[in-house]
Amino acid sequence: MSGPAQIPVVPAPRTSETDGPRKRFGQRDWVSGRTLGLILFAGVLMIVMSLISPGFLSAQTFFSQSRYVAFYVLVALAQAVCLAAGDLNLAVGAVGSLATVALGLSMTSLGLPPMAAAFAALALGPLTGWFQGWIITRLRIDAFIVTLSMMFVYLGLRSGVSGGNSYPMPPSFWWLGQGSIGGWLPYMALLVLGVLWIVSFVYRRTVFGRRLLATGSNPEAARLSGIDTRRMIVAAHVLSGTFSALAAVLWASWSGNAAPQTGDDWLVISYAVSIIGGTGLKGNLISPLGILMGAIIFKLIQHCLVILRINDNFSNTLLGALILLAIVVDRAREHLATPTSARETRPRAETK
Amino acid sequence: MSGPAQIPVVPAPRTSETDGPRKRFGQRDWVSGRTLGLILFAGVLMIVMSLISPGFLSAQTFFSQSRYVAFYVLVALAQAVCLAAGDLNLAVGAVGSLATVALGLSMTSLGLPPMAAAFAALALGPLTGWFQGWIITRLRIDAFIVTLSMMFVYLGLRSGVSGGNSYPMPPSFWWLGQGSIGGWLPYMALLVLGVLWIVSFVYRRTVFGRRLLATGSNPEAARLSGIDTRRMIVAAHVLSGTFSALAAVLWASWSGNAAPQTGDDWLVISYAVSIIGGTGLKGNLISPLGILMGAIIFKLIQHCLVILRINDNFSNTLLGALILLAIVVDRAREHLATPTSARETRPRAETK
Amino acid sequence: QQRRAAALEPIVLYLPLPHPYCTAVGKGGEAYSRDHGVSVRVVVGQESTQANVSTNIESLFTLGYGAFAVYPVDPAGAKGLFHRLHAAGRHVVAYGAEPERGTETPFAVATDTRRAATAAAEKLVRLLNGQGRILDVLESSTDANTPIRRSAIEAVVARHPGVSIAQTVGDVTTEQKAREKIESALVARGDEIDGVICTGYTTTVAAALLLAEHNRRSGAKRIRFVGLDTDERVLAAIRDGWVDATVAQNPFGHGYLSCALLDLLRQGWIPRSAYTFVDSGSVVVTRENVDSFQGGIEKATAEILAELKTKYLRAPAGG
Amino acid sequence: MLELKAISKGFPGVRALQDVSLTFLPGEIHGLMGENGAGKSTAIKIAGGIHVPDTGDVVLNGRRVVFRDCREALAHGVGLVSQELFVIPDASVAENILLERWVTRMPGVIDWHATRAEAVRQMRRVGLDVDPELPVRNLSAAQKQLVQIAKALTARASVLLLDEPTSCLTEHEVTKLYGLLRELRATGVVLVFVSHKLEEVFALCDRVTVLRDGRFVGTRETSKLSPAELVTMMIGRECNDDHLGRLAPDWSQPVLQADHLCRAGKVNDASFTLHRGEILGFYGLIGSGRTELARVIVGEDRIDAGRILVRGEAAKIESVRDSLYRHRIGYVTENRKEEGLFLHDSVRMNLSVAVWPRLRSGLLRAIGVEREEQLARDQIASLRVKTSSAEQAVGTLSGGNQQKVSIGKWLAADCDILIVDEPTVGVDVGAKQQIHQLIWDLAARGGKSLIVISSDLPELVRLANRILVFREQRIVGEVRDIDTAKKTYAQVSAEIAPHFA
Ligand SMILES: Nc1ncnc2c1ncn2[C@@H]1O[C@H](COP(=O)(O)OP(=O)(O)OP(=O)(O)O)[C@@H](O)[C@H]1O
Ligand SMILES: Nc1ncnc2c1ncn2[C@@H]1O[C@H](COP(=O)(O)OP(=O)(O)OP(=O)(O)O)[C@@H](O)[C@H]1O
Ligand SMILES: [Mg+2]
Ligand SMILES: [Mg+2]
Repeated sequence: MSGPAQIPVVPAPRTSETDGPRKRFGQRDWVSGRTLGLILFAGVLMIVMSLISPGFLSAQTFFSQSRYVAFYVLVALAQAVCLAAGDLNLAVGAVGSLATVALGLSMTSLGLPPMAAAFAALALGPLTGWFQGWIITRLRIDAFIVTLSMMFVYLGLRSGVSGGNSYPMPPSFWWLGQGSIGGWLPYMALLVLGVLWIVSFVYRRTVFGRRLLATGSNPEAARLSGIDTRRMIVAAHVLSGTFSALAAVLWASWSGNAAPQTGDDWLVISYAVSIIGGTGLKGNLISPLGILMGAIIFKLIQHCLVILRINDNFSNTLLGALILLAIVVDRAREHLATPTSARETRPRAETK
Repeated sequence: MSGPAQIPVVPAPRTSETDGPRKRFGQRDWVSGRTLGLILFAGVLMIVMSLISPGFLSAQTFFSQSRYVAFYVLVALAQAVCLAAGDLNLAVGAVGSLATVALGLSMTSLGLPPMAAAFAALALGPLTGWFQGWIITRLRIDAFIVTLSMMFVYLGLRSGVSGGNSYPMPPSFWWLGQGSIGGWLPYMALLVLGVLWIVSFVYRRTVFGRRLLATGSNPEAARLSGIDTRRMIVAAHVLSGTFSALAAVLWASWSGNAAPQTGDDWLVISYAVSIIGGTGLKGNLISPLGILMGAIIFKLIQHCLVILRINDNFSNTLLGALILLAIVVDRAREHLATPTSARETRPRAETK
Repeated sequence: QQRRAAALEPIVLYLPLPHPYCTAVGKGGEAYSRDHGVSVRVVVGQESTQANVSTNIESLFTLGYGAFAVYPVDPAGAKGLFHRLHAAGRHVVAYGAEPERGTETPFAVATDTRRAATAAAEKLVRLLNGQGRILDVLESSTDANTPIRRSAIEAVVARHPGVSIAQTVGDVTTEQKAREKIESALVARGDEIDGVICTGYTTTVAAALLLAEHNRRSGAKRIRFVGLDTDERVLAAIRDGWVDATVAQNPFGHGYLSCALLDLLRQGWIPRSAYTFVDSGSVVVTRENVDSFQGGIEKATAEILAELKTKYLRAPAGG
Repeated sequence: MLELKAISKGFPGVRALQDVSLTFLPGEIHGLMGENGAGKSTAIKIAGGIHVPDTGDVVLNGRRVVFRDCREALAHGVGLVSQELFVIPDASVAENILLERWVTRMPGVIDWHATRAEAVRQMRRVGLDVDPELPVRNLSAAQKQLVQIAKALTARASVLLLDEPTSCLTEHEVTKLYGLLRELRATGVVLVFVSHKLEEVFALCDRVTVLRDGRFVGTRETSKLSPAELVTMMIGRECNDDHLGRLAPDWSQPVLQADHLCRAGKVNDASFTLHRGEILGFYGLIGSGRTELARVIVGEDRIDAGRILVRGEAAKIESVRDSLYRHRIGYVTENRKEEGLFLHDSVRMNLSVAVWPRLRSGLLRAIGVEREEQLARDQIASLRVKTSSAEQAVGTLSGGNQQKVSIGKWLAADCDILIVDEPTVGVDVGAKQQIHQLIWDLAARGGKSLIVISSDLPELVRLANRILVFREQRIVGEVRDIDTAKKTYAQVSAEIAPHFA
């Protein structure tokens, strides 16, 4: 059999199937078909809103909303890195609140200078992550149980230590969360864009990132390919913790004080955003651009709820419905882009 | 080559593996080794507490605490049935609060007689479950996303409909949650024991139950064997919804009013209890007795946190630590009960 | 531009979440807009976290609204938000809770947390005739008001040698959790506990129902109770005499007064001082006044309203 | 009678079947052959209702039927033993066999004792002798396969489709299976039998149909057909079963020595030496502990006693990571789906995973994309992997091509010592030759040392210098200086036989 005969000519539909693997270990196509769907959805939302409220397309709006997007991205990343390694982290919010308390404490009680305190708080993230990872991998206890219990542990600590009081941040520390370039481009947004770029580079181009994904894809095979899967799990949790802590620090600087209740609603955000963003729950799949779009959509939806004058009590209903819609639209697009024959194969993949 | 030589001698480790199937698909031993560990743990806790507080071993205590246990069992079941089918349900609490509002509404606004209203509320559970299941299986969207969005949808509805106000239950309806036999054995406890028995029968002896478990264990194989896995997923969610609604009704009758915020903390409870109770997160495993023990342990832990006057702000820390401890103890017991050789094979199995 | 101006109400009254207290506040706002023909947009948030408050206010802010009445879910956390609104020349008034010192708002219309807690504690001590042990039920462990309430109660107890705190339970945010903790405490050492004090809404409801159930039981020792807020179920229990008392706040006033203040501010009236705390008043409700206390509160509201222009604000330079 | 009429089926990037018409008669065993990716499984899956054809009809006993899923197929009496092992890992052997055929006392309520008894009966038929209460998870591949067959038999189907049922069975089970199928043939069941082993097809089948690249090549009476002809039909050219030649191991250079290795319940006092440029065969029956020994060597399982020497000095191997990066020992697992491949990921990723560190360049130490794709292209070409592109998800490759990829991963990693477990399970004749050639070249030209684990004795005889014979977790014998020129297959098997007496 001659070489060329082996490889059949490949018609268009292939792309739809192959961007499965591309998304995971791809490097070229920044924008996979999946993300395109999200970009479209976001675009539509924006247009609709700029029509509803004239003030929407303003530097003003961008400044205020982009910070939330940046913030959501970080929270989502804290979850996504774990999901991508085939694991999960229910303590994202709890770690955040712990870091917040640590920040406040080290600034007010210990009297550290803002930046020093910030780094102290940041250090707490990886630490908690490492601890969780250690329990999960060494004691071989399911990540779900471990992170759930640790969530309680952290929450208890933050309440116990802070006694419910929140710590005011000195104005000298506000610039980080409230400052901006030209009054419309927040430092926060820049910072997070940088983080996103690094993340995408790590997962696409570095051995470390690839190994994280391989571990998420099939731990068995990964281990038998010479990857230290345990270390990868720990690494994922360390990263997760870092992102949580970073989000906490930014939020404190932004809101002007370190409130122990910070992080109480992060868990849901982290899942909602990273899933809208197309991060696979089964692991081995992470799309930084997707997460960015997910955060934008999530924020737009909320903004939308305020603009539309429906009975506010029902707003959650709309939020849920719109999230679902985002996914359905997305799936529908994928579905239509895929020839019938490939559809049957999808459930096979799902059940793996 | 001669016959007998062909078949490998089943190596020793197997035996330790065999209590696996008994637990999952077995019919005989109602108390699996796993559950024994939990019973021991619970026993120790009880003894400790009866030593700390003399009043502990009283009909009084039993009456008040057993109702919570019964209640936890229902909430946990709502999660466990989904987990056992390889799925999950993040809306357990939301469904509960929706049912509560429905109950209150149909009693006060529609002026239905208590029992009629109760059944109306109960009917809502399977309905929501069926709807979720339908979306998951027909639109092929991940259960996580669907139930997450639906959670928001329900929460919005309950707030929208109730406006946050709760509905008082007429005393004629209190007996269900507050009544008891001989002042110490609550009807609720009896009811739930009945439910547990039925559940265990269904999963051990009926075709339906086995299909649910098979679906959870390996959907692909189940489908190839001619099981309608989609219907099984839907069924699991219907059951789940039913349990949520039942829990909601009981709670309303017990607390004497239907408060919309009922269910806000069910999700965590449902997971904590069913996992302590040894329900596998990967599906295919449900142990009613385990869930009962899980509920008892969960309640005992909380009760003893109040009894030992530790600073309440730290109570969560202890709760988390104790949950983790319960699991560790359990694993340790399993671990010791298993000869080294079998251990390696466990991770092999886990990663399936 | 016209469309936009037309679309926006001059005043936004922001309620953190659907909740009886918030509903009452909202009624106050609507009442004000009815009485004075100033349209008020009442916005309800999704959950009572500072993050959620900030998100929604930010959105409203970008839409160009000019005057906000905000419940500072986290008294310290409101700082950044208020600063932002203030810096952009929008008017903002806090209601429901007193924001931390240095928060940029001219007014806070709220119950004086410390005073209310003290009143409640004093009432309970009187109910116990200065003799007995108290179960102190606190609410959210992340609410800056909780420590204030705690210390107020402890201060009162310290003043009465006959009274002591048997136990403090807290860190509860849902009715169920509250019920569980209180029930555990009563079951474990019911005989030791003579009185229960609750300084939160959900805890009060839970405790009232639980104690009604307990005190109704024949032969059971009556446990005294003082709570906070006037949920229907609590009032019913008081009316039937199963529980003793609760401290009524003035949610209606919170809504009505903060809207009134905002209205004056946007008409150009100038605050007399950089920051003023407007005590919306609180009344101890017992079986005697359970059906009449509302009048008292409305009177208080009316009084405050009457002296807004004289006591709190100065007329605009021009007018 | 089952007919597939003008069936076409396409997958993204592949025309798996093109206008294929097949007729399977009752009372005959019909062989279905073809190279990897020829479309055998696809054809079977369409008949079994797992896939829906793009065009064409399935005709059962003269009536056109449309199976929307395999439940409908089962309902029509079409049973299927799939190439992949589909079992309920947590269910007991008994329940797996009688899934959906539980013996019920009253409707919907299972009578476990009756069920168990029935299961045991079926197990005897196929010669599966394990505790029926055992969770299937703990069975070896072969045992799982027997469970699947037993299960298919309980269906009492009028059409039975077997997709490579023998791929991981040894002679004993295979002969037992022959008996069963012949019984069924007598009862007029339509039997379709997919296999890559010529001898099986000639021993069992009445007629054989050959597919190539998704097209129908022909149907012949096996009695009127020679193996050579059949192979020619399959690969379009005759395949000369040439001798690979003579290996010249350097007996003075031991590269890997096992010194009384023990692993409770898996490996029992195993000692052997592997030399530079040698191919050492591990032969044994299923469950004889060969894989376990391999896993111990590469550090996947802990050592209870004994030691391992690599190139003379004692080596402490605690994980595959150590063995790969420190001692340059590679291990191709026997269980490609669960332990070998990242099924959802691209062929490229699967081929490069073990060599990522070597692909790094630049000051950011980033993985060179071009180099990675080059590597993928080279491996795909040299292994002749049939894939639409380097980006196709491995899970969608045909069984044999998946096997090639899982070997390719380790070829790319070029280790000095390579342990290959069941390298040619489910691999077609042509590909088998290629793989043999690859393995042989590694030893002969590359001077690498290999251990080949196989249940296929001819394969070992063809490749190995020496064969170690395993039985019940022990090394029970050794066959020396095998040289296909001198020692024939017959002689070797004669030498081995006594060890199993
Ligand atoms: N689910 C799928 N998605 C995409 N392509 C597929 C899928 N299943 C099979 N194919 C492709 O269809 C072709 C035929 O596959 P098939 O499994 O029928 O081959 P086969 O004859 O069974 O080979 P083998 O002997 O290796 O099992 C192959 O090129 C394969 O890559
Ligand atoms: N995951 C597992 N859990 C428990 N026992 C197992 C597992 N895998 C294999 N075994 C058992 O361990 C013993 C050795 O299996 P192993 O696969 O090493 O034998 P083998 O000689 O490699 O046979 P094969 O031809 O199947 O490779 C067998 O009895 C097998 O059933
Ligand atoms: Mg095949
Ligand atoms: Mg093997």
